[in-house]
This record gives sequence, C-alpha cells and structure tokens, in this order.
Amino acid sequence: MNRTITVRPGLRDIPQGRLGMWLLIAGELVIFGAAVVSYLLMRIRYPEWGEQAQYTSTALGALNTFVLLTSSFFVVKAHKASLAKDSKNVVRFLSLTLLCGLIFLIVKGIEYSTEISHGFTLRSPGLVDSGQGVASLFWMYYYLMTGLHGLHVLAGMIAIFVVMLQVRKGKYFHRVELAGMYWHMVDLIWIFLFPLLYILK
Amino acid sequence: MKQILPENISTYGGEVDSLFFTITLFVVLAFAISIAALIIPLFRYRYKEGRKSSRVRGIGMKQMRWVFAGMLVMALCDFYMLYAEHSTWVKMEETLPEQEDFHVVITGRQWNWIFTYPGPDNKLYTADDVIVNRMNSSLHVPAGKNIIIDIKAIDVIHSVFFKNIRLKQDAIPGRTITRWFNVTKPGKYEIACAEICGVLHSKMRSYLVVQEEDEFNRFLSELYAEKQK
Amino acid sequence: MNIAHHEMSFWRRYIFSTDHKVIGFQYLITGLIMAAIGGYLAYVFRYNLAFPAESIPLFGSLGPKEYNAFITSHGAIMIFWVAMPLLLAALGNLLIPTMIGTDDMAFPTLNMLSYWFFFLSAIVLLLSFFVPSGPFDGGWTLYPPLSADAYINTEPDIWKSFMTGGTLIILALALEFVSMLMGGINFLVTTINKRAKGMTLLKMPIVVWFINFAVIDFMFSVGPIIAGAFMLLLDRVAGTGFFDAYRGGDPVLFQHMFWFFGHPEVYVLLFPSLGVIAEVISTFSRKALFGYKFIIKASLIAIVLSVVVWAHHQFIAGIDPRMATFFSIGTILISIPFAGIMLSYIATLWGGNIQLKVPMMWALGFIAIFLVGGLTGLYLGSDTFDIYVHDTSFVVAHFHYTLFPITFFGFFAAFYYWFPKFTGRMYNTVLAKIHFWFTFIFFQGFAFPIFFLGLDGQHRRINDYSAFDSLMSSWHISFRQFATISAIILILSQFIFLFNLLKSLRSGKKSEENPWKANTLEWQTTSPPPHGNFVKYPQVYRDPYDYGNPDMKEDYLPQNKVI
Amino acid sequence: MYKKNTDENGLGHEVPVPKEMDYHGHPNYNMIYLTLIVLLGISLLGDLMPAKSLLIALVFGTAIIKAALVIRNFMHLKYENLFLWIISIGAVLFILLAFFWGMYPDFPLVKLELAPK
Repeated sequence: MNRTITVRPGLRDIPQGRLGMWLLIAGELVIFGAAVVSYLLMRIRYPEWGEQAQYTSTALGALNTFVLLTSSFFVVKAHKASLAKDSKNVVRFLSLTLLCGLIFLIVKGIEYSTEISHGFTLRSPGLVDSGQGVASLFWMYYYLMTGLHGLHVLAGMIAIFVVMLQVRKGKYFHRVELAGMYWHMVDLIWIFLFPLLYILK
Repeated sequence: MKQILPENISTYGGEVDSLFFTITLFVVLAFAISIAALIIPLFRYRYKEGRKSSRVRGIGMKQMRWVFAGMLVMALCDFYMLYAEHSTWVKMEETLPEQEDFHVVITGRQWNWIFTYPGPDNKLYTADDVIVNRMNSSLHVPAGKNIIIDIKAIDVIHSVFFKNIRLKQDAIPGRTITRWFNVTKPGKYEIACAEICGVLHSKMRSYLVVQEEDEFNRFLSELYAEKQK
Repeated sequence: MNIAHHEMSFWRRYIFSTDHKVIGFQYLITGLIMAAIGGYLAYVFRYNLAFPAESIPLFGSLGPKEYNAFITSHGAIMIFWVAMPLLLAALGNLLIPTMIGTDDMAFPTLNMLSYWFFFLSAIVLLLSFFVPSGPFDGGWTLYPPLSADAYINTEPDIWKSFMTGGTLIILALALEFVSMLMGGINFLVTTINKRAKGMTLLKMPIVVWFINFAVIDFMFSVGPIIAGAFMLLLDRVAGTGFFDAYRGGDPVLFQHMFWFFGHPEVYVLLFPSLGVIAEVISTFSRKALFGYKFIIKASLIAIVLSVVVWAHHQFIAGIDPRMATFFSIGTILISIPFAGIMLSYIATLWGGNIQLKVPMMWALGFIAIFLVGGLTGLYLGSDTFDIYVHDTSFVVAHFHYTLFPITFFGFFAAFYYWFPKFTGRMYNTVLAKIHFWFTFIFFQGFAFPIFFLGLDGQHRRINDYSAFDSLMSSWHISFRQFATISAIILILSQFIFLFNLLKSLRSGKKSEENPWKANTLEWQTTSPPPHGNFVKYPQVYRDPYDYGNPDMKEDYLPQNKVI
Repeated sequence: MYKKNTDENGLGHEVPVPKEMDYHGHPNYNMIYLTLIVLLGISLLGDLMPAKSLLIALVFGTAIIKAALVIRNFMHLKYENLFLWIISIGAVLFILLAFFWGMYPDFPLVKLELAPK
C-alpha cells in the first residue's frame, strides 16, 4: 500500500507568485485589522452602539456570508480544475464566483439603500442633530469597513475576470490560484466583519 | 551663557533636573568610550600594503565579549535611569497630591489660553466660575500650594508648557487631563503652546503669575468684583 | 550585452523600463530632486527663524501660515520622498538583484508600477504648493482635528476640500505607501526566491538582510496609518467625524495609528543605511564583519521591539500614564540591541587594515553622528524627562542627529561606494572628500546648538519667538543665527556633490570592475553591469566577508571564486 | 530546479525556475464547505444564548474556526512552509494584538465629554 508523506516545502520552493500573494495578503490583513481594532475599542467604549446595530439586517448579512463562502468554494473548485488544465471547467467555476460576487454587491447595495433611507448615512446628520453623535460614529465605521471591503470585492472580481479571460485562451493556469487566494482573503475579512457589524446587537 | 536648563520654580522640577544630569553622565560616558573605540583603530590599524587583517569574526562568547560587555553596561545604565526616574513620573503624572489647595481649568483655543477660576464658593464647574478669555492673559496661582489643573481644548490639540515648572501636557478636545504642580518662587513666567495649532501658534503665549497668598487672595477678590460688574 | 535590448525604444528603455537598475536610478533621481526641494524649504524657514524681520533672498517674505506649511512639507518630503526612495527603493532596486546574483526583480512589471505610483505621489504632493489654500500647514504628523477640519466641516464640498493641501498630502502619502508596499513585496520575494545557486540565507551580504528587514518592518506597521489616512480623508472630504471628539471620535486614535507606523518608519530608514555602513566598513577594514549572525539576531529583536514602543511619541499626549511607563521601558530597551550592532561595527575596525577612502569616511562619519543621535534618544525615551523636552528644539536636534546621518551619510556612503559599479566611472576623490568634511562639520554647526536651545525650553514650530522674552536673549538669537548659517553652508556644500556627480558622469575616468577589491557578487561583473547583470550566473561558495584569508595571495576572496 | 538556458550569444545561463504549479495536496473541499455553512448556521443561533458573553464567545468562536478552515484548506496554508505561517498569521496577529493592547487603556477606559457642536 502506498502511503503519501507530506513534506513541508523549503523556503525557496514556494513559487514566487504565491509568495508575493501571501505577502500582499498579510499587508492587507494588517490594514483591515487596524480598522477592526479601532472599531472594537470604540465598540467597547460605547455600549450604546448595540442599539444602532439593530438597524443592520442580519438576514441580508447572513445571506452575504453564505454567498461569499459559496464563492470561495467555487474558487477552489476552479483551482482544482486549473491543475488539470481543464480550461472549460475553470471558466465555469470562475464565472460562478463572479456571479456570487455580483450577488454580494447587489445585496450590499440593497442594504445600503435601506439604511440610507432610514437616515443612516456616512454623516448621519439626523442622528447628530438629535444629539446622538456617538451613534453616528457607528455608521461611519460601518460604512468605512463595509465600503473598504466592497472595494476589495470589486478588485477581486476584476482580478478573477482578467484571469478568466487568460485561462480561456489556455494561458496562465497558475494565476487561478493566485486570484483565488486574494478572493479567499476577501471572504476571510467578511467572516469577521459579519459578527462585528451584524450579529452583535 | 547661563546655565543649561532654565530656572526651576516647582517642587518636583529639581528631580527632573537631576535626572537630566544623570542621563548626561551616561551619555557622555558612552559617547566618549565609543568615539575612542572608533578613532583609536583608525591610527593603530592604518592600511599597510600586504598586511593581512585578523580573522576574528565575532563567533562565540569569547570573541564577542567586548560587545556583550558594552551591551551590559548600556543595559545597566538604562535600568538605573528607569529606576531613578520612575518615582518622579509617578509623582508628576500618575498621582495627584492628597491635599488639594487650588483647582483651576486651563482650556486651549485658537489662539489663547482660557483660565477658569472657581467662584466664591471655591468649587469649579458651577455657575459662578470666573472665566478669563483673552490673549496674553495670565494665570495667577498662590505660591507654595498644591495646584491642580484641568487641561482641556476646544478646537484643536494644544499643549500647555510651563518650562520653569518642567511640566508640559497636551490639551485634547473632548478630554480633561488633570495634572498638578506646586510652585515656590513668586514671579512672572511664560506659558507657551508647544503643539502646532494653526497660524498664530507662535503668538499663543500667556503668563504664569505666582503670588504670595495674601496677594493672590487680593487678586481673586478683584476678579470676583470685576465679574459682578 | 543583450542584443535584443538595443531594439527597445527610448521610452521602453529609460522611462517605462522594467529593468531594476533603471528603476533604481529613477528612484534615485526623483529622490535627489525632492531633496533639493526639501533643502530649499529648509533654507527658507531657517533663514526666517534667524532673521525674522528680513526678506529672504531667493524667496521674499514668509508669513506664519507659509512658515507652518514649509516646516510641514520639509518634514514630509525629507522622510517620505527623500529617505524612503533613496534608502529603501533605490538601494533595494540596485543592490538586491546584483548582490544575490540574479538578473532582475521577481516581478519587473510590478516594480515599474511601484515607481510610477511613487512618481504620482510626488506630483500630488508638489501639486499642493499650487492650490489656493497652499500646502498643508499642520505639522507632518497630520494630527487631527487640525488636519481634519472636522470642527468647521458642516456641509462639505467634495471638490473644494479635495483641492486643499491637507487632502493632497494625505492622498500623496497613501500613494507612497502603496508604492513602497508593492516595491517591498518585490524585494522580499526576490530575496527569498531568486538567490544565486549556493547563496544560502547566511551567505547574503548584510545589506540585503537589512533592506528586507526594513521591508518587513514597513509592511507590518503600515496598516494602521493606511486605515488612519483613509479615515482622515473621509473626515476631510465627506464630513465624517472619526477624529471629531464631539461626535465620539477621538483625536488620540489617529496619533496611535500614526505613530504605530511612525516609529517603525525610523527603523525602515535606519536598516538600509546600517547595512550600507556594514558593507563599507568591512570592505575598507579588509576584515570580516564582526558578529554577522549576532547583528542579524539583534536586528530581529529590534524589529519586534520597534512595533511595541510607538507611544513614546505620545508621552504627554494624554495617554494612560501607566502605559507610558511600559513604553518608556521598551524604548530604552531598544538601545541595547542597537548598542550591540554599533559596537560590532566598531569591533570590525579593530585588527583590520583600514583604508580611509571616501565611502569609509562617510561610514565613520555616520557612526560618529549617529552615536550622538542614538544616545540623546535616552533623554527622550525616559518618560519623565520627555515631559520637559517634548516638542522643543531638543527633539528637532535629536532627530536631525539620527535622520540626517541615516538619510545622507548612509546614502552618500552608498553613493560613493557603488557609483563606480553602476555608472562605470570614477568620481573626483578630492572633491568627494571636501564634500564630506563640509557636510560633517557644518552639520554639527547646524544641529548641535539646537540641543541647547531646546534644553532652555525653546519650543518648536514657531516662526517668530518675539512673543517670548525668555527666548529672545542675545545668546538665543546668536545660537539660532549660527545654526542657520551652518545650515545654509551645509546646503550649499551639496553643490560640490552635484558638480562632482555631473562631471564624473560626463568625463570621469573609467572605473575597474572591482575598484575596492570587494567580495560581494555585484563587484564580480562588469561596471556597469549588463542588462541581466551577469553574463554567466554566479555560483556562490562562501560568505561575503572573506577578507585577509591567509591561504590566498590577495587579501580578498570573492564569493563566487573557485579555489 | 535549475534549468539550462542559452541566449543568442550562446552563453549558458543557469536560471532558477520556480515551479509555478502547486505541490500541495487537496483536502476534501465539499466537506469543508459543508462545515463552513453549518458553522454559519450555528453563529446565527446567537439569539438563543442566555448571556451576552456566551453570544460573543459563540459568534467569535465560530468566526475563528471558519477563518482557520478557509486559511488552512482553501488557501492551502496547511501545506506551506513555516515562513508563510509566521508572516501571514504570526506576524499579523502579533501586530494586531500589540496595537489593541497598546491602545486599550486610552479608549474604553476614557470617557469623552461630548459637547454639542
């Protein structure tokens, strides 16, 4: 019976694309992490933010989490197909990923529009005028973090789209994994934003 | 030229000054040794054609001993300094004196300091507080008393700097930071703003007027009378 | 030489080049141009400080707002647009591939992109000199609320608030960080992945280690300031209140975000410079670098410590006093690894065979000046004494005693060391030595008096001390004038460098392949290196500091030489 | 992994060529995806929790498990060199903890005076 033994690769065996992507991810995580850390400190400082969090829609947030997790799943499927140089399947899975990204952005748009219609905007002048300046700070952080995350979703979608076009021509199969890693990072950030902004009330 | 640090008038300022001389001792010592170690080899090991340098590479404790000795001396100096300064830090920043003789609010705004004295009821943050808000005004305090200051800012960050007391504290919008001092020598001293706060930052100057107690009480009653009018 | 390369158009070859050497030169030239601008600003406000009432030659009269704007721009330019490109980007680009024996960076296109982001950031910064409100005037630390405008910003006009100095400087900083992040990832990947055959990690020259340490320190500390810059930008253009105390935001938050990056940033600049000094000292002592592994370990400790001591810039900023004690301890502890590194450098000299050539003079000058800068850090690291000297000229003198040798002595040591290699020409040694002595002496004349002004309680960022009688005595005035005159001579003496540079580029005599008889790989190829750096990729057999080997006839032994 | 290249001049170059395709194994992605969805479901059950602290523990516990699953399996960190662990998880966590810890006393413990504008 054959037994496979996993051996950790040496430092120089890491392909440079993947190494670069990991470093980029580490850098991005620190940027988001810093925003999350400052949000957390403020959240501990102002318990009244829980009331504001009531207005975020857990259902839509959960839907978005589900969509992103599913898209991550499609990405690894695409990656697996890319190893077999199966460009048809890669394109299929990557377009499913793009679809998920699009759904995510649409749901986000619906959320934003309902929140804005309730008067919770970047500045929330209504809250400030009624003396709830602290509450308006919650919405600033909400828009800051979801907005930054949304930009990353967009960037990831563009990257995946470009890679998809390249793979369709039968080139650069290894880039599927790189774009996929970036996409997983976007997913990863959302995994933490979801409880922070939606579940905890 | 006069002495290096300006005149000290506070009770704890002397400790800061002696800390300065302690650190200076370490710094001069470390600098002298390092510079000597830097310059001596330049003469001793000047280039000679054909001579080979030594093969010492700093491997192992034996070769590294001078480096480690230097680091150890550095560490000892560091820890002595931290030990020496800590009680002063606790006294100046972490604690307030048990007996509170006079309490006053200093508020920074662009570009002057606002001084709020307690009214006749001797309590701050009540309706009868006297507010002095004009440029070049002065803060009057009694000599030999523990004076508590609440430091605030209205618009941007300022930093109240009493150089003769050796006290400096940023004034941050939204926060009240409480510090204290006890000045012994009557006179008129400068208060500066040490944090850049806009165009007229350089003109943001007030005076600290230290007075004997009876003189200070006379000042306060004049202030109250002025407010009545 | 690679034949295919000759067919590239001028644009592809020199402007949008992906060759690491061309990109390195682009960074170098941009950095030097920005240094000229920063130096000019320094001249203007120093002149104003010494002779307040007089009109400034080559400028005119300087108001308080312009004075604030000029000190702000001087600080930002010198750190982010001079020291960063010269030390990190230019040195990294030129040295990493040549020293580890490879043809180019791991991602050449990304490398080109990172330069153009940097270029764009410099343009955006310079643009702020031409907008109606003038360049930003709230100090290079960008402390809100002064920088946030939150207290007047009720109905923001996005376009109007975009075209202000404050917004532009934040944008420029953000672009610069992005550029340096891209460049930094490139450096790390290149070093890890593209080393020549046989070049193990512990056979790399120390400067390659140090540039990568700088990149790691940068990469992991820059996150908070990017997030903070984003928040500040929103505060300015969209009227949010992340740093508006009256809406629950906190100005101190930005200070933390800024200094969490701002303190490691000093080490980001210091490490490449220290690496250059190590190379130069080892080569001209004809002796192995003392304690190579120890230096690497000590710098790793310094990196870890560097990210947990940032709040020593905020001792008096209203942070919790108990935390300040901790940060003070951490700060003072950093002096120990750096003392070890400096002592190792000095120990390298002992038992060597010292050639006092031009790069060596700069390296020794660096150590001498940096010692003063490092040791005066003890005054500021001690939280109690920092209460008194914080925001006084003492701080100004201290960081000029650290950042000036880091930026300029480190850069000039590198410049005079590698100039023959990368241009293929030799400079005029006499002029270079005159340049060194002028810079060394007049730097002392400029910065040393400021220590005493600071100790006497002269607070900084003041255009006119006339409001403070205690700072207007005759010795104060004469010290300020002395410092200013020295600074002006210091700036003027850089024209010697410029003249030497241009003359050597035009008509310097051809340099040999290995004029200093050094061991590292970049000296083992032609001067200048061809496109692709090496005709035959080198195989490395030994560590880079094998000087004075008794078995050899010569006193040096290149890394790739087969015995 | 050294490949022999020659250029037009016929000079030999030895260029290290990193492997572009992957060297790692593949976990059972379907199972992991299922686990992730189940965890998402569990984290939504927070309303049933009797105490706030339990809710926080549940929510962040599931989030951390989810993140670990994604990083280890989808991003294949489980098969990677230790260096990548240190740089992407170790260093990032260290930085964020240091940042949080250094700022903690200055925000939750300090109450601001919120004056009307």
